[in-house]
Amino acid sequence: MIDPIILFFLLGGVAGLLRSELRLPAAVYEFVSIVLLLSIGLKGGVELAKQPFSILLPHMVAVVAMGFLLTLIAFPVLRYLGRFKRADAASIAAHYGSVSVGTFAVAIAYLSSRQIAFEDHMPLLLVMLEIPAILVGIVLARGLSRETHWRSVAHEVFLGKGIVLLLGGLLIGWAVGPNGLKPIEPLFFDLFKGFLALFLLEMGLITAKQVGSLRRYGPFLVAFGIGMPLFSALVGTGVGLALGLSIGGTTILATLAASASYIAVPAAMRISVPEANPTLSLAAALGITFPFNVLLGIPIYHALAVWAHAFARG
Amino acid sequence: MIDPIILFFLLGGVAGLLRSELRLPAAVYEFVSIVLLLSIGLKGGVELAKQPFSILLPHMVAVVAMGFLLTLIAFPVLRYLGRFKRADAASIAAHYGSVSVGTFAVAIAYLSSRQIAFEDHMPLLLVMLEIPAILVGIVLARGLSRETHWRSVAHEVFLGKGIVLLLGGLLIGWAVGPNGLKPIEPLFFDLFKGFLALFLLEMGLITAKQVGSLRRYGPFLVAFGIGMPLFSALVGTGVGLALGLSIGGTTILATLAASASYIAVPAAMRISVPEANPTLSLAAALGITFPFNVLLGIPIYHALAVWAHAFARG
Amino acid sequence: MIDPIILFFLLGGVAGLLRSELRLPAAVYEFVSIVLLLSIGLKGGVELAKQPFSILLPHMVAVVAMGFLLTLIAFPVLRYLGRFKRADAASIAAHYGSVSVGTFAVAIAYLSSRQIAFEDHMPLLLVMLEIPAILVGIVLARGLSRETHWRSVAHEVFLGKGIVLLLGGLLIGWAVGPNGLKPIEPLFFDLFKGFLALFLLEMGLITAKQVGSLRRYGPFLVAFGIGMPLFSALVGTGVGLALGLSIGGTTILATLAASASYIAVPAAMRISVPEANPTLSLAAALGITFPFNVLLGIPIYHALAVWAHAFARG
Amino acid sequence: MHSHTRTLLTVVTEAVLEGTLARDLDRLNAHGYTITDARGRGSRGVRDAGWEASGNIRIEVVCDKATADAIAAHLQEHYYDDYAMILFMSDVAVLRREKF
Amino acid sequence: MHSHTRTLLTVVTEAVLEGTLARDLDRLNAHGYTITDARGRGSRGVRDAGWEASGNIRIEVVCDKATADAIAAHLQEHYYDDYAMILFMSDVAVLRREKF
Amino acid sequence: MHSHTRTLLTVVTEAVLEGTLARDLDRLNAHGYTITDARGRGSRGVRDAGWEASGNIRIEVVCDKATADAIAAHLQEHYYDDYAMILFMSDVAVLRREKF
Ligand SMILES: Nc1ncnc2c1ncn2[C@@H]1O[C@H](COP(=O)(O)O)[C@@H](O)[C@H]1O
Ligand SMILES: Nc1ncnc2c1ncn2[C@@H]1O[C@H](COP(=O)(O)O)[C@@H](O)[C@H]1O
Ligand SMILES: Nc1ncnc2c1ncn2[C@@H]1O[C@H](COP(=O)(O)O)[C@@H](O)[C@H]1O
Ligand code: NA
Ligand code: NA
Ligand code: NA
Repeated sequence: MIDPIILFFLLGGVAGLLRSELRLPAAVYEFVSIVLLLSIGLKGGVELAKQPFSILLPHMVAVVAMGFLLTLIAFPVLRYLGRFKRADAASIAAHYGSVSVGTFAVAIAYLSSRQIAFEDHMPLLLVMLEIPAILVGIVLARGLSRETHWRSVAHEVFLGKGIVLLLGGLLIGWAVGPNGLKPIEPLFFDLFKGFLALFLLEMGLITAKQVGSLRRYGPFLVAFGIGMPLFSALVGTGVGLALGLSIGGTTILATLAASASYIAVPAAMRISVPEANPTLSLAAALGITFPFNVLLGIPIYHALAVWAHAFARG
Repeated sequence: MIDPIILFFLLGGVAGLLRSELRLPAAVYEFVSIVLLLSIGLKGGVELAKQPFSILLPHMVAVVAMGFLLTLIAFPVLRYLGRFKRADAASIAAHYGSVSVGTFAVAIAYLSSRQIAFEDHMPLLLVMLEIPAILVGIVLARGLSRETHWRSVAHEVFLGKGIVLLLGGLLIGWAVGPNGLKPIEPLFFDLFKGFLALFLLEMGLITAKQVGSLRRYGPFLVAFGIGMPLFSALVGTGVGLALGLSIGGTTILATLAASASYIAVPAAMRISVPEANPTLSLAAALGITFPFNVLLGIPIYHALAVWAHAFARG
Repeated sequence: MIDPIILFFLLGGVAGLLRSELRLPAAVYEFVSIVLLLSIGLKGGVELAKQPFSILLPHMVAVVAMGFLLTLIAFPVLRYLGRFKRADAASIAAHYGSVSVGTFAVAIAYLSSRQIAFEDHMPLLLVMLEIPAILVGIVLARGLSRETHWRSVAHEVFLGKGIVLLLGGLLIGWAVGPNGLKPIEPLFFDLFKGFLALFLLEMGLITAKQVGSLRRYGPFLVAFGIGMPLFSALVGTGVGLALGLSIGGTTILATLAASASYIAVPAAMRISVPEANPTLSLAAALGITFPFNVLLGIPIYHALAVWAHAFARG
Repeated sequence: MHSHTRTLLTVVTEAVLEGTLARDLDRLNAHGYTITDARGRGSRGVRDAGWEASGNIRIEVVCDKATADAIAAHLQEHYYDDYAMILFMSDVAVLRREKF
Repeated sequence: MHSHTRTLLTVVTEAVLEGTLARDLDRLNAHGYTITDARGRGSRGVRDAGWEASGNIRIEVVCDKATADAIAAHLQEHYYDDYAMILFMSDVAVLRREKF
Repeated sequence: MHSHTRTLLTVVTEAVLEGTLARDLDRLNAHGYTITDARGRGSRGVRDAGWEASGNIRIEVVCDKATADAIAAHLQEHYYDDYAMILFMSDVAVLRREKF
């Protein structure tokens, strides 16, 4: 059975392609994404308390390493196969080395509507994976030059809306525990999927607008927008297995690896690598990879996780 | 017992008349109406699946015919009795031949708080009834001239926010069925009446602003704004009986007939019949007919339906 | 156990101090505060019906008198001890003689999460206490001069957003009773704490911005911003005892007395006493008193109420 | 095309004044005005529109020079001292002078 | 700095026209435009942006005089009678003339 | 009324630059600025403010000619190549010159 939230995404996409006048006011988009970010953080934080830090640490380290790795792999592909300018290749690579919270939310919804369990510290890994790619991307574009204002890069990266809300939610959830959250559950938990539906409606509208750019930048970007997530999902699955994650956890880690950022990274790159053309990375991340992951990728990564676990167990 | 949502409407109206500084930001108004439109569509779609198309089709045809008819009746009344200019008469007629989603929502709330059942494909009829009046209105204003850009009219009409969300909701509800909607119920179903209350609060504020225009355009508009819905409700009741609708369904069909559009039609008329004065139709639809229907009309149409059913049964 | 909503306030405060780019769009802030104001009103209204007016009246009178008194006490302190200009002293005094709805909401949340009962007409007292301080403040700044446009002052005060929504909610709740409110409970009651969390997140961000002004205006303002609420809470506790309120009710009355307005009064003062510097009063009310009350004050006032009741009884 | 010269008066001030200024403009014979929400920085610090009390509005009035001067004088007299406010004027060409 | 003179055309009109006008501007060779949401009062009464039907937009186009005149003439012919609309022009200095 | 001539510099650019430009303006001795949210079209395509990455802002600075030139030069040097941005200037009359 198809998830209704996916249909909201398609509704937005179709409306956008038909040039409907439908659009969510920017304030509504922000409201919905603020609530989603907090929800994800809170949900993760509640469970964080149950896990000893000694288990979390290796996971965090592994995920950061994966973020570095994926960015470093994507860069030469874009630079030499795709013949992009250095700044553009670095910026697109950073988008794909980082993560998309929207895709993460869809993966969570996918698993929970199928009653598949997953590790509860996934939101923490989401946060960890968001940042390294940005740093790598800047270094790839700039070299380790003195001129980079690392202080302001750090400010941009760590104090962006997304990280503050995710981390804030994590900490609050961790501090008050499941009972403490009870009174705010109706807004942050019960409405989660409804808000996700609205969010995806808007994402469909935004995605539809990328089609024009895609046509201009041609087939390589399309191929990269599908090939890169498939490759990253393999890496993510491998890391998941190595860390001993459950099938659900492995699916989510593969999804995280496969997803491409369209909030934190674009903002950071715009400030730190302004000579990169933002249209390229958004066309790929939003126009190709986001819909691919949401419509096809997540089920594929799930199948992959099932298969890999069966294989690993023998 | 009076419905609280009606009191929200009155609160808005009183605050508006007293020139309170209270107002909902435009983004909030849009948010609330997007959720309401989707809710209505989803709720209708879920039940649509249960009905064979062979039953739906005659209802849809009958309702479209009713939309044409009501517009064609309203026009000469406005043109010759009301002495309005041709464009104005055509535009106002189109408003009254179409429907108001807000009024529909209040009727639904009215019936469900009284546990009166109604046919579940009503939202489909709502969508069907929204459009024909617009086409008739344009033809009445213009004649069947070559100059009318029917392509852009069609675009305006079928891809307007209201239709896209209602139809989109219908399709999604139809595709996923009641179980599929469970996870998004808290936002779209549980909050429905609350959002309707906020919506009516704003409608009260908007209605209050129409009073000035009404004073200017005088008693004919007021009389029309009450007489026309009463007449249309009779037609709607008749059609409901003829289609074999339940008491609840008849009440809603009468309400639909009686209601006057203030979203889809004004936007379409503004583009397609710009020489029509929008103040006239909004003053009538919002300043008179909306409050009349919400406060008095719906109970009257309900009584009418009860009486007509008793009468019909013998 | 710490309340999660308090942590949202701290999250906002920390994000603000670190100059995070996080901010709630103005429309979202308005949406959240509209829902909160209506919720408080509705909740109070439901219970109002149960109380005979003969009991309410003395409470209302006492609270209005307290509002006058607190403003009149604050003024000379600010004028002669703080050496503020007359207009500034009058304006700040008015802020402290009035109330903060946000603080009230936190106090309610505090008590209900501890299952401490309180009188249900507290929202009515909140409304009563909002207004007198404004009038006193204007007279203190102006004298009883002919030039004051009392008509427009009254308009500003009684038709401001806050009063209209609180009073409107009270009346609607009172008119329809608890059963009538059932259908709108999910929005207005179930989501109350969630919305309060978002509201406090934004309040934290706003509070953080006051720090600069505070540094400029120095230690007297800081001392006043803590000393005045402590003193007012004593007065409030006394009035609560005298009126025979429960421990919960006394706590809330003390909190009301201790809280300083940052919505209704600033707007009214800006129009009626424009020569007062709004930065001063906002820095004190938002930068000091709001966080003080929310973080420390409410527990203190609760302890005070417990102690006073024990003392009074024995 | 035949055009006429009028004065464009632009005022940036606190959002709280919107109602009052709308009434003032009416009384001072402005035939119309246009308002947009704004934020900014000036001698009274940053006004960032984060919430009610800290928003600015930007008002434009197209009118003849005399009206613009009268409005400017009125604003300067009544609001300049107590409110965050700036105003500036420039000449603009309009098509239908009777509208302004 | 070397600067060039261009014309700034400002139009305030009903929000419902946004799509139509964007297409018109394209066809009339405007190299770009900027839109902000607005509210206001004019000969057609108060337009307060409270909801869909009552919002204004404020459009700015920087272009050469001929283009500005053409746009103004077009707007005047097609929309002035039926829509709430004002327009005015002024000279502005721009740095890179090829952009406009 | 006694008035003085100053320069009004208007910049339309990507919303993501707001913080950076605010700091730049401060450093370049602008006494103030006013910002409104905007959308538009230009050489870098449509920017429709539908979400974070696609919004524009419209910044106005009233200042003396030298400051305006300095700001324009700074913007042209640092941002013109990499960001969607236009700027234009005009003369305006202000009342209290010390504010600008
Ligand atoms: N030099 C300036 N250029 C453009 N806008 C300004 C300037 N100075 C002040 N403003 C605007 O006018 C508002 C009030 O200014 P002020 O009274 O100087 O605080 C500020 O919040 C800005 O939005
Ligand atoms: N004299 C004016 N100065 C500034 N804006 C105006 C003026 N007249 C009209 N407007 C704006 O243009 C819109 C349409 O004007 P009108 O067609 O006269 O109703 C109004 O809603 C105002 O926003
Ligand atoms: N000719 C123009 N007139 C008015 N605004 C323009 C013009 N060209 C560009 N803009 C605005 O400036 C932004 C950036 O322009 P550009 O760098 O040309 O893409 C656009 O998104 C428009 O909002
Ligand atoms: Na990734
Ligand atoms: Na109708
Ligand atoms: Na107080």
